[in-house]
Amino acid sequence: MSSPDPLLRIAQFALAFRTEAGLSTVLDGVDLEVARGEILGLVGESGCGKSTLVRAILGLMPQGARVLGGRIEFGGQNLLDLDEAILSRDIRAGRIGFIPQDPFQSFNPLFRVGSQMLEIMRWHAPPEIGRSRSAHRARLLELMERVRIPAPDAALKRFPHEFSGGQLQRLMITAAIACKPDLVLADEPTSALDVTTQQQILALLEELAREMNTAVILVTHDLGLVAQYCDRVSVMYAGQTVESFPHERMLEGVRHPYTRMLLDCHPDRAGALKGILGIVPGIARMPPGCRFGPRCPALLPICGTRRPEPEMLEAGHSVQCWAVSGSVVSKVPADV
Amino acid sequence: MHILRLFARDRAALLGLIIILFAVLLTIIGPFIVPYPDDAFEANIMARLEPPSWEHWFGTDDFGRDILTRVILGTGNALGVAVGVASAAMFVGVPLGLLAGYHGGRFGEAVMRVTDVFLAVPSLILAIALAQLLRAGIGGAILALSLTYWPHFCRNVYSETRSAKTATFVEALESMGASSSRIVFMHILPNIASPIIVRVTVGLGYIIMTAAVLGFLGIGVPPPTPDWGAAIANSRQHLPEAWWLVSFPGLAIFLAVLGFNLLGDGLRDIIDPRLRRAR
Amino acid sequence: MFLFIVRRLLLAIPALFGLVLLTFILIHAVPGDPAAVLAGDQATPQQIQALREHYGFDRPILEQFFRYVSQLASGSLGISYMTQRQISTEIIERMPATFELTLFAMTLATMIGIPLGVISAYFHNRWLDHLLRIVSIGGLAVASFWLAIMLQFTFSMELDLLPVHGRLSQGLNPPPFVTGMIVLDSLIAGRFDLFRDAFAHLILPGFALAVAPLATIMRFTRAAVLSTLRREYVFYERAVGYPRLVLMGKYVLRNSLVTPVTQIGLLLGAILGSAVVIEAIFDWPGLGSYAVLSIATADYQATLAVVLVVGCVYALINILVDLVHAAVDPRILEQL
Amino acid sequence: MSDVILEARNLTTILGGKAGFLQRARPQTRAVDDVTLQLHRGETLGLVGESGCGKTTLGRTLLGLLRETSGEIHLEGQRVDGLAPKAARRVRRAIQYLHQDAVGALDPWWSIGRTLGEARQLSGVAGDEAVIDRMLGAVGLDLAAKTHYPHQLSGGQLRRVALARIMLLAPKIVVLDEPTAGLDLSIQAAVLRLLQDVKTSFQLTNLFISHDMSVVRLMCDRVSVMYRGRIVESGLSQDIFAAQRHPYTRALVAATPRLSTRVPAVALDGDPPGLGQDIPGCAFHPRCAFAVDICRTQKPELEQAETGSNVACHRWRELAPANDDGGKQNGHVSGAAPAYQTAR
Repeated sequence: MSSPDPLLRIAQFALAFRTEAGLSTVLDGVDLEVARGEILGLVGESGCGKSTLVRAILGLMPQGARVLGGRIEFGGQNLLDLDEAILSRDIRAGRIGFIPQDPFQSFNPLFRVGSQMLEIMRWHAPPEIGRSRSAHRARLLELMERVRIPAPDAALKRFPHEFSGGQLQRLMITAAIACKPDLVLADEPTSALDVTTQQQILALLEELAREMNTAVILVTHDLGLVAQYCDRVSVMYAGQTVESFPHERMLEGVRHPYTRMLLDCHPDRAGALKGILGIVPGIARMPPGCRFGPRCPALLPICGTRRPEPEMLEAGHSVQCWAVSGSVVSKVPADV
Repeated sequence: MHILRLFARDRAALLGLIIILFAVLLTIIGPFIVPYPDDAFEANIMARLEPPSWEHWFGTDDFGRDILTRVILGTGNALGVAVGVASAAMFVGVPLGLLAGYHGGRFGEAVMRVTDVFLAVPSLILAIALAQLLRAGIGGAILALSLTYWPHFCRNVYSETRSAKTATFVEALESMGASSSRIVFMHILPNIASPIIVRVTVGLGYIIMTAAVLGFLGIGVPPPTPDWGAAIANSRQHLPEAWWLVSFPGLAIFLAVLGFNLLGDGLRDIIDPRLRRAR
Repeated sequence: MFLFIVRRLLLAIPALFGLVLLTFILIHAVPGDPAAVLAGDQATPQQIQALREHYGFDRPILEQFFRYVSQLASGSLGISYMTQRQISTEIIERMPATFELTLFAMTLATMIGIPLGVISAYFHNRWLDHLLRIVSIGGLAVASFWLAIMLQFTFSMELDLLPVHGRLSQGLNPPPFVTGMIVLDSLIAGRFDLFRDAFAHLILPGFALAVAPLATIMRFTRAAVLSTLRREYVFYERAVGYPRLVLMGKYVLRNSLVTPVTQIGLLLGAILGSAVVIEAIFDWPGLGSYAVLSIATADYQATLAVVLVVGCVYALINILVDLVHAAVDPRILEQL
Repeated sequence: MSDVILEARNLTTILGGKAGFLQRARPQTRAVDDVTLQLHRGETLGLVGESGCGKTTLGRTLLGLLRETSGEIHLEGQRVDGLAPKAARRVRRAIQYLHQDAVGALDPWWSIGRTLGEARQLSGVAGDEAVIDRMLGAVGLDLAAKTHYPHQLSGGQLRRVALARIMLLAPKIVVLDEPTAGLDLSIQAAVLRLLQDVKTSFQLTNLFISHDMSVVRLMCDRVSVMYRGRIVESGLSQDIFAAQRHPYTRALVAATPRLSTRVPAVALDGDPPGLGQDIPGCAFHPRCAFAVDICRTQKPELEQAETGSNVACHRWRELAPANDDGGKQNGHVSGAAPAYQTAR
């Protein structure tokens, strides 16, 4: 893949959930890389497994899920080898921060926001911030100033329901970066917010990430956000990564049929009302080989039998599609 | 039917269903299969206080009557009272709760204030007071229990209706011009029927328990009709010698109430909205 | 907060007034002479006549109602047919005994119910959980008066371990009146012999009364813990690396106790009802046995008095429950 | 003026505020504040704004589910305001409403066939089962769906059933409440296509309520931008997206994620106003970079700018309109050119 030693490298990661119909592979050999200080957009439609993937990095898999294979390398370790206690102590919040989708649901309603954030720092604050509670408190106040929370001292004592959605999400960002992690995972951080608030939050997150050289994985289904805020983009479909590319190539340079059709659905595009025929397959009835096959206009006989290998086109642009790698994609009509 | 398959998986609910069906069976064929049919009323002092034996599986009480017979016949009375009370309470509570819940306003407030009066006192105490005032007898006991429990049903239906009323499909129907009676009886009622059925099932068990208390206090069903509560009451003077006098009626109450509780719990999981998708 | 208490008291008054109206109607709706009904079956003609003048049953119904209400308002609950004493004094004498029994039963139910509920939630769907659920459903199905008799039969009559009835053994006189609860008063007075004896009397009735609330608290606590574990904020607290002990012991437990705590208040009211029968069985000189006595002697005035008094206590308990609920959950405060 | 099918004049709807028996009164809010608006036959008018701006309340007031506090509503030339919900719905049968929560809009205990049958019955329109079958075809559902229950169908299919149901009532105007909120791109495209086809084949007029400017740009002929219950800017879609005059509209357009522009400057600070706080003067002044004294005291009225758009801002003349280069490549997709266009 692209950079020599990436901060995070996920190789052929496969995960299965137990359903009534037995084990079904929810993540089918996923490949993903994030360099230090890079903002990666992980994009895909509902049910494509992007959220499951991000949560798997922190070892937060639902009960009865089973890792079928692959590795999640971070800081020289395979996170899949660590048990919950080690992950919780060494990795979560300390080295990998987390920003949830709906802050109202993710803050504990019965505890003051200050005490919840201090609880995180108590277990994960790096030595240079200090061990004492007052040192942690100072760090929080400094960050709250930075994310423009009015009257931070008073805010620490208030309960979650006393804040607006935008303010709460700023507190979530504060909590996520308080312990100076190397990587922050943001799981659809603004889908519960209004457009103008969303812009404030993402601009703030991008600014802080650049400043602290922290890598960010932004999980979203909004292609516009990815185009505007991310350095690189990785597209997923039905539990498979289909294409990863630098953002410059987003408008013209993408090659995978699904990526192209998805982009065409965006209202900013002229042929927006075509949509994609067929529906996303349910997790119990995954088609063999390339899972986009049944809906893909460039379907080849091989697509239905074997999964395409990831192929590096240019620097940082890899695609997993037989039609593309066999340079057959040019046959895919432009307005597919 | 899909529901039966769900039932089969929940062993506890199945057990509850079996107990209840057995009780219903006893109610129907009881009078014909009882070993000593006339013991329901006459006494025969000769066979007084005999311990359980081959002739009298459960032994005899202080009037020499066969306890097995009286327990079986008691099942019929207990179920009869419970079903009678539940249907009376629902007959009043459900429509009132439904209309008050949907229309709200002054009528809703008035209904709620009236139910507040009945709910101002623990139900058992109210039942006891009412039973005493209404001079007992089968009719008195049923009336007293119905007066005590209709507000519970009414309040349940009221809250279920109010939450169902906020559902989007109700507003959609209103905006399509559907009349309120059509919405209430053809849309809201079916949607709240399942939670109501769960409440009624558990309620039946609770009514049997309360009726037994009234029997125990002597203000329930008048003697000599067989009643579990009364049987336990007059067995007290003969303890500790005649242990069988108190155990079997008590077990009967326990099984009947357990059956309704298990059935109610099982129904709740089956009818749970999350599972309703698998209807 | 104070406004809330006043408002709730104002709300309770119409309900209690309604209760008075209900009892008045019942007395008059019953066929036959109301005076005879009130005086009870064994009453002598003179007493019936005295009652008729006292209540003025020959006067128009509305006037009778106001006399009945004004008499109640002046605190006199009428004269007990049996003891010819003011019912109100008798009730005041007997209240502490009932409180001692019900509070003891509730403490028992809470101390055992909550831990068992947490355990059965923690061992969700394993054998211990199923066992505890059977115990709790069974507990709910046991008729408390039957259990009382069976306990009395085994522990007192057969094994002679515990006293059969009453609050103190013969020959022992109660400690100086402080709370009216012998167990506490004897501790205050330092009389451990009295304490041991009183406590021995309390165990059987207390346990018989505690079984039903114990089973209910177990079910509520289990359901509360399970629903809390499914909440988004518990997921977030795992994602930011709260140590397991802190997560379960401090946060999940605190969130799960909100519903059971409010349920305990309501259960306190409900066991006032079953206390009536338990007191009768154990000759426990409380409001319950007084009510049963008045039933046996058809002394309606006494029964109605008990109903009204319990109604007032129940209303107070409900207000207390709401206050506790507001204290436990900050969001409630705003809606009051 | 062209054929105005629906008009609101100085419409105001106040929510909350009734003090229940011994309950604390909820704060009164002017959810819809003195709104004047015209809906021309055959057009799609976009009502756009962030949450709490009153767009849904306005939609439901026009529909009649909410009774307006003051102001007039004219439907096809007749006054239809001043009525309780039941009466209002009877008089305004020509307006129907498609709920945002399409799944919740169908009674889970009724089969699709019975639900549609009920709609036909309510419409009083003659015609038998065939009417229902034709309608199912019009929304792209096969007839087998009639025997299914809502929980057996996908979100997309349920959305089509909900649309078919209100179309059976033969509406002239359909209020679409956030029809694409929370949808994935591919499903959103299919839904927009469906709404487009149904509008053309049944000659409908649509009121399109949304918070997503890119969808509004794609679907609407005219747009009204709302903030805190008032219309702050309205006009033809091309004019608005080509040149925004009101500071809030600028911020809204700039904040909408685009495929083309890289990280835009943050257009707007602060949070949307909470319910109940009454803001003197122009409600936007606390967050407006151009606010001056008059903005803090006096409510601006809608004035007509030279391009035909209306704007409610004291300083709109002084501020150079912001233009939006990002949208160059987007063609306007509104089907047949609406008749009103000539009446600029």
